[in-house]
Amino acid sequence: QEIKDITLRQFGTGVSNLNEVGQKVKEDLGFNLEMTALDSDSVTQRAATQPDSFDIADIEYWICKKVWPTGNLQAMDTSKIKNYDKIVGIFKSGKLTPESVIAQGTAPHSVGFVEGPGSTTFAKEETGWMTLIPTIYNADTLGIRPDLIGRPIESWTELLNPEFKGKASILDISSIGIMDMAMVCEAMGEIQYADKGNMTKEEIDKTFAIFTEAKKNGQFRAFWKTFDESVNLMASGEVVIQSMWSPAITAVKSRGIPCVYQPLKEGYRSWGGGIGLSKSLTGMELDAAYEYINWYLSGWVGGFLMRQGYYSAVPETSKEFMTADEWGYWFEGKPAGGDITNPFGDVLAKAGDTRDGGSFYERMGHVACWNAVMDENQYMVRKWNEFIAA
Amino acid sequence: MRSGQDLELVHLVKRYGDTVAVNDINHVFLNGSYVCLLGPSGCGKSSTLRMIAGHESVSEGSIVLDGSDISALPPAQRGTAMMFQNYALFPHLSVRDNVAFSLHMKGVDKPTRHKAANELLELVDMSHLADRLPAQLSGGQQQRVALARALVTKPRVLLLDEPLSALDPFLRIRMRAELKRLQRELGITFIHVTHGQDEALALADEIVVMNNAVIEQAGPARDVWMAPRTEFVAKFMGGHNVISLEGHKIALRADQVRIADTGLPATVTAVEYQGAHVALTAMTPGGEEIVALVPEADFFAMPKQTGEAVSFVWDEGRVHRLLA
Amino acid sequence: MRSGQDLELVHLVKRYGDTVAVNDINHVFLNGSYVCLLGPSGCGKSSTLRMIAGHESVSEGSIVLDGSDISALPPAQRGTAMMFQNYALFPHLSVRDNVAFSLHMKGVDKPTRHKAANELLELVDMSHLADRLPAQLSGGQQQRVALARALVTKPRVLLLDEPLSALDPFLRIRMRAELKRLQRELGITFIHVTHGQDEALALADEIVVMNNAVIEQAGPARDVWMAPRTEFVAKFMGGHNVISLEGHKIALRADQVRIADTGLPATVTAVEYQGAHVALTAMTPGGEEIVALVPEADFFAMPKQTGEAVSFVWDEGRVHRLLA
Amino acid sequence: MAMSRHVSGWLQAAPLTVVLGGFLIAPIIMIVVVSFWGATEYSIYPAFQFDNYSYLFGSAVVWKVFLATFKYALITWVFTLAIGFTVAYFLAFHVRSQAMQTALFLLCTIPFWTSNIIRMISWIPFLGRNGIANSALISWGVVDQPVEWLLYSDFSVILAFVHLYTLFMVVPIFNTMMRIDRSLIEAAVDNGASAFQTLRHVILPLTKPGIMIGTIFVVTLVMGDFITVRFMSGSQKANVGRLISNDIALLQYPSAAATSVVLLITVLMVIGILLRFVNIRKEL
Amino acid sequence: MEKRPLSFYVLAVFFGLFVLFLYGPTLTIGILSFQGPGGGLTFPMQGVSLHWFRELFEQQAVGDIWGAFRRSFVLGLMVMVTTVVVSVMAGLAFRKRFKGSAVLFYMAITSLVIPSILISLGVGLIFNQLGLKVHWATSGFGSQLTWTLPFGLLIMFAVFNRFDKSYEEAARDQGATHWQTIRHVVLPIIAPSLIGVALFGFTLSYDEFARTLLTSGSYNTLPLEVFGMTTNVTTPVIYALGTLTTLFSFGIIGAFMLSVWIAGRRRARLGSDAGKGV
Ligand SMILES: Nc1ncnc2c1ncn2[C@@H]1O[C@H](COP(=O)(O)OP(=O)(O)OP(=O)(O)O)[C@@H](O)[C@H]1O
Ligand SMILES: Nc1ncnc2c1ncn2[C@@H]1O[C@H](COP(=O)(O)OP(=O)(O)OP(=O)(O)O)[C@@H](O)[C@H]1O
Ligand SMILES: [Mg+2]
Ligand SMILES: [Mg+2]
Repeated sequence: QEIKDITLRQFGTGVSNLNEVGQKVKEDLGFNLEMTALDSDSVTQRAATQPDSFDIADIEYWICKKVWPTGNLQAMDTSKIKNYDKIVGIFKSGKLTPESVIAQGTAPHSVGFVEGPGSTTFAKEETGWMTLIPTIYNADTLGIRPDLIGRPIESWTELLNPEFKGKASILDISSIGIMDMAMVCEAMGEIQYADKGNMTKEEIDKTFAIFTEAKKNGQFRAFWKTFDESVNLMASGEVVIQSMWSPAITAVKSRGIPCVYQPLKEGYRSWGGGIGLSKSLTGMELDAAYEYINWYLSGWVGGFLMRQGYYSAVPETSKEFMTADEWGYWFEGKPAGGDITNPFGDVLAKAGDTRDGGSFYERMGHVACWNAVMDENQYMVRKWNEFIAA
Repeated sequence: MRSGQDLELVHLVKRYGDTVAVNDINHVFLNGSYVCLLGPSGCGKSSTLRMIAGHESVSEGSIVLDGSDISALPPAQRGTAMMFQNYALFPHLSVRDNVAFSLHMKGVDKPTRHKAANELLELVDMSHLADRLPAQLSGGQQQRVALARALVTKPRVLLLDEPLSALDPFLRIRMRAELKRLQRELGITFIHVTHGQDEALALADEIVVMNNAVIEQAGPARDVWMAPRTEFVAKFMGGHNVISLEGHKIALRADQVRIADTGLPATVTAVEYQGAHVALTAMTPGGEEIVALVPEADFFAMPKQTGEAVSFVWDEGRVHRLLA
Repeated sequence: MRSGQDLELVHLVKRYGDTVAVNDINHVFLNGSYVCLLGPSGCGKSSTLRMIAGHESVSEGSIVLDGSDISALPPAQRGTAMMFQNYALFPHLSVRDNVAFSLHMKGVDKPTRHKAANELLELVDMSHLADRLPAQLSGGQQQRVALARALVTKPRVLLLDEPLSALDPFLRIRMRAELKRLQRELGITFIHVTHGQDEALALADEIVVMNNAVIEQAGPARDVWMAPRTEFVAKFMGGHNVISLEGHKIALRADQVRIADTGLPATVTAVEYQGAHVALTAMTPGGEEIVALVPEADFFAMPKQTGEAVSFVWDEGRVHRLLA
Repeated sequence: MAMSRHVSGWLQAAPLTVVLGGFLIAPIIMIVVVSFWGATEYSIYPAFQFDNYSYLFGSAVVWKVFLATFKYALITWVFTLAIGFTVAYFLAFHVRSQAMQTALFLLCTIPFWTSNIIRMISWIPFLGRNGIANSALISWGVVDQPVEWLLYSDFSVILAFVHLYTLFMVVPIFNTMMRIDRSLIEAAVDNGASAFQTLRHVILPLTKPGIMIGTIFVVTLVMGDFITVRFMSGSQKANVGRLISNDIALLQYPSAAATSVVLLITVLMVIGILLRFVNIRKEL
Repeated sequence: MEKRPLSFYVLAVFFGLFVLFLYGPTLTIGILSFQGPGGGLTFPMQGVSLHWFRELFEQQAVGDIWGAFRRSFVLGLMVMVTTVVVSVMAGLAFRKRFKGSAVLFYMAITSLVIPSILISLGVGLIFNQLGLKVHWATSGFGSQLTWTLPFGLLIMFAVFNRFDKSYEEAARDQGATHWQTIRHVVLPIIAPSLIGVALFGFTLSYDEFARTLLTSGSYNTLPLEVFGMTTNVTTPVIYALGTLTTLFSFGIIGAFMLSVWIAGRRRARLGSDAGKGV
């Protein structure tokens, strides 16, 4: 069997599961990478229930917390990962800089390692066996339409401000949405959480009570489930303030519609994704998969993703695949020297623009919590369903 | 006898696109008479009837009843009622409700209209089945209900489009007697479309023979049968031979043709037993077909076989010269 | 004359659940004869025919053809062929392919089977339309094709279930002559189901009158008509009066009843003109109905009205005593 | 003979039986079984517990959602029936030539060939706050503020349902109407019935079977829907289908199964009642 | 031409509005799919171009439209053929009133009315528990059949309700075996309806979403892909796809009508004097 005959099947959300990557893999590595893009619920579902339908899972860390115990994925030997050392600290120790405080929620490092191959429980610190190789991550906040709001927005509380009645939105993905809710409730001073990433039943009830009330009062125009729905809601003016993902902001802006990814005083809600290997991968396919991972971390993909507003797990290598101006704008928070375009050629920023929230360290340094799967997740899910149905 | 209350067709024309279904016909239907419209398929009988009923618009001409032109009125206001070939009973309504339908439409209250319906059901002898649905009735019973329903509006003229054709021969004969009786009792005009000449003869005070969208002959049943005007009528009414004699077409009743030792020679081509008679078909040397209706006793006294030579005679007075 | 090749029904019974459609009938159909099965609706004619054809299983008894019991054989192996009431021509096949169908099923190659089909189409005079589809034919033409198709299997017995009922009266008379001619030419047995007595009389060598699932009377057409055995047969064959005379039911032909000055008194209840005759219906004081078929010339010489009193006479020799 | 009829019947029905057995009956059994199982975050485990049901019947929200499901079904039914009947009536009784009838009928069925989802989402640019409808209303001066309830509301949900499913009403009603003997209408007219009376006393009663069949389609489609409600309400409204699909999305299969069982029973009961009024096999 | 009553005009207007209502969204999509390159999913139009159609034929950022189309097409054909064969067989079976036919009939009705997502869920669960892989050509295929077969069966009921049994008797009389009767008589006569069943089966499959949702496995069918696109694609490409699929459907109907028309003409050429007597 030759390497060019190998086909690896990868699935994930539309965020990173891009056909360009597959093409580039074919060019650089010679084998085939088939991409299937799904929404995040389907991603979880497939990872947990259909281990034979994929070779590589491109999933988020909180999903990993759910999926890993099923044993559908195999741990990866870090010694085979060339750029392992250059991976940012968030994914290893949990700290961006040695002095950082570890944020609440399912922080990537807490589900990033296991004791060894075959282990189904997570290790507390680096072990040399990784569950997911980090690929992409970001710090999320609220997106707003400054033109339609016309005043500064500083706090998560604004999401429930009656001023925006019928013009607000949050996302309908429970594990992420609950964190946004928690940010809002905490900012409003209504609830003090011991750990937003691991709420008690009472905390969950209280949180939903506040949001259900708001929903019944018509605060929300719609809930969105995927990236692009949020773009459409914002671009069409149906919504002026909502939880949003960074590239969604740029997508709105690229249509010439003003949109700001508003840094808030309470900090960011962050998320991270990585790729995991199916249990069933062996032999040449497994080797090819490692090769793919090493290639992934070697910079091209990083650059590709960073030029859309995400962060790469190994920023250093990505830098080589970006112009100085791009690096300055996206990573260092500097004003753009010229037009900043995404890999598809759309102009995302004009000369002089700076990135909302500033540099990598300013943004990732203000993470208040990570998307999470909590102990009371099942309870939370039920409540979430009831909230949606209310 | 003409009266002011007759139904009159004046230069009546019906066109469907390019087809002329009824071509400029004029006729007076005497009040209280039983008229049969007779003719082959497609000659325009139904079209005529449906124009009178108001279910088909009049292309040209007018329909006058009781001195006033009714051709623009809606069906229910013409003083006519129609009985449909398949009876068109409402399948979801009981017999009584079918009969009471028009009163219901007029807003008559239930007891009153049921009473009226019962009376008519009595007339057609169907009271005992008043609560059945049409599907639970035999053909003859359905016909009576249809009749009762048509009569409940107290029409001046009852129009019947092949009312007997859905029945079996036995029932057909019984029902035609009933139709006749009813018409006599009610004294209203019946216009009955059929393509059976026996039916027309048995029922009609007046027969109107149609062909190719026009009236070929109209008159009392006996006149039409005894003196067909055209070859078509003679052949269509049946019982007639049409042969050429001295350069003219003549009609000769089959029952007037006798077998004799001398006379018109012919060769027997078919022998059909008909009960009281035997129909003997033979070919003349001129290639014309002659049918002789021989009383069966006479025939079997001297039977003939196919192929045998016979001679026919008839009384000269029986020969009837045809127009065309 | 009985021959070894006759078709025989032996204690034949047909049940559908609780209904007995055919109740223990026995009959011999003579080889080469034209037999009409006559009877009112629902009397079991079709069931009998379909059992012979093999389209309905036999509940009890057997069907013997040519000395061997065929009642368990599939339809095609019985030596019978059926012509269906609606002809059942295959709508997707041309006339020729319809006729050639059975040969096709046998695997006969195309030229051969087309040749055979053409011969039969010649016989029924349909060669010129051999390439048409059935939908493009008139009723009479369809019937001929159906006949050709049934005959292509060279059956010993041809079974016809109301073959003429779908035709209009005009055509019906023409087609029945053709059926008769064909049967004569082919010399095979025809068993023809009908409920028209005129059809049966005209066609049949032998008439089998059925009623209530049994055979009421069977015999040559003339015998049945001249000497009905039962009241039912007398009434069903038509043209007969059934009256009580000296405690017995008798049958009396309507054309034998004459009007006279003395005789059986009666009151005219209906007058039906029938062309050559007038049917005069009258009620006797005993409440019995008598129909007199009076030649029209005689009648109109001395017309009678409904309600008038008349007296009837007849030759004693014409009275025929009935069994039941 | 009788035996072979059954046997050949069975043989011919076997493929259908196999498919329905494998992909209808077995799944239903599976759902019933799983509805008693337990679930963890990511997996389900065999058990025999009533938790799923007790939660289902214990939750006020679930009751409300069932109610909402009925509400959608009922309102959609009323509209599809009114529109479907009128359209079918027009086609069957007012269009004269058969060619025209067929042409117009086909015209109605053609949109059915575009993906449901695409047809559904294409309402969004039409109904949105700045959509065509609002722009038009504002420019005509009917309103001066965009009408909010056009989109992401019960209105838009029902609009989409009506849009998607009216055809399921038109087809069977049209079919039954076409089989009404025309002479019945003439007989009614002859008996003095006005057009409306004919409609009310003759056509309507005779169209009942078609209405029932259409009702069965519409009601089951609406009750089983989960995607229209989600799209057209911007996830703001819920019906039972969404409850199930949310559970499925979150891997809560036993809970989804329990809801499914209840939904299935509900639907079958409704259909059972409707079937009492119509013999489907005869009416086709 | 006769004068129409007022109600005709009222109803005609109603019908017109209904057609507009039916077509409105399709037309909206149609128009929006011709947006200029800078256009979005909503009005106003930003120029007019074929850009998004061209885009459709190029590699998308995510997903695989043409692969999905191919799969849907193949699946549609599979479902179509199976539906025709199975429903014809079942239709034949149901004419015999065999034992258990009532049960099977109610199963088919259940299959028709069961909410689609339950099939999806149940089949998914079974495959899962049996450790089988879900795939559009196995589980997806079977799930779609539960939707197309009842329809096919109902159509077959309608067909056989009107089918004259004497055709078969005539064939038997002519010596055709059971199979020959079906092959040479029954099937050709019901063939036009079978085309209907086939078309129906294909469309229902081609459009099926809910039953395939959890049963199609790694590879999306077209509706799933479209569903994915509604959440992943923010450009009028999705409208271009909609427009294209509509045109594709038109094409199929058109081809069907054309073939019927040609067949009709071929018959008409043979001439007819039906009804003219002998
Ligand atoms: N609605 C119609 N449209 C077009 N042509 C018609 C229509 N109705 C009747 N015709 C044509 O008008 C002519 C007369 O038809 P009509 O029904 O009056 O004949 P008919 O004498 O009643 O025949 P039948 O004995 O067969 O009922 C025929 O040529 C027929 O084809
Ligand atoms: N398939 C069947 N199932 C049940 N009963 C039947 C069936 N076919 C006929 N019958 C019954 O058997 C009896 C005889 O029917 P058959 O068809 O032989 O009568 P028929 O003499 O041909 O009548 P018609 O002149 O109306 O055709 C009738 O009572 C009929 O209802
Ligand atoms: Mg007519
Ligand atoms: Mg019969």
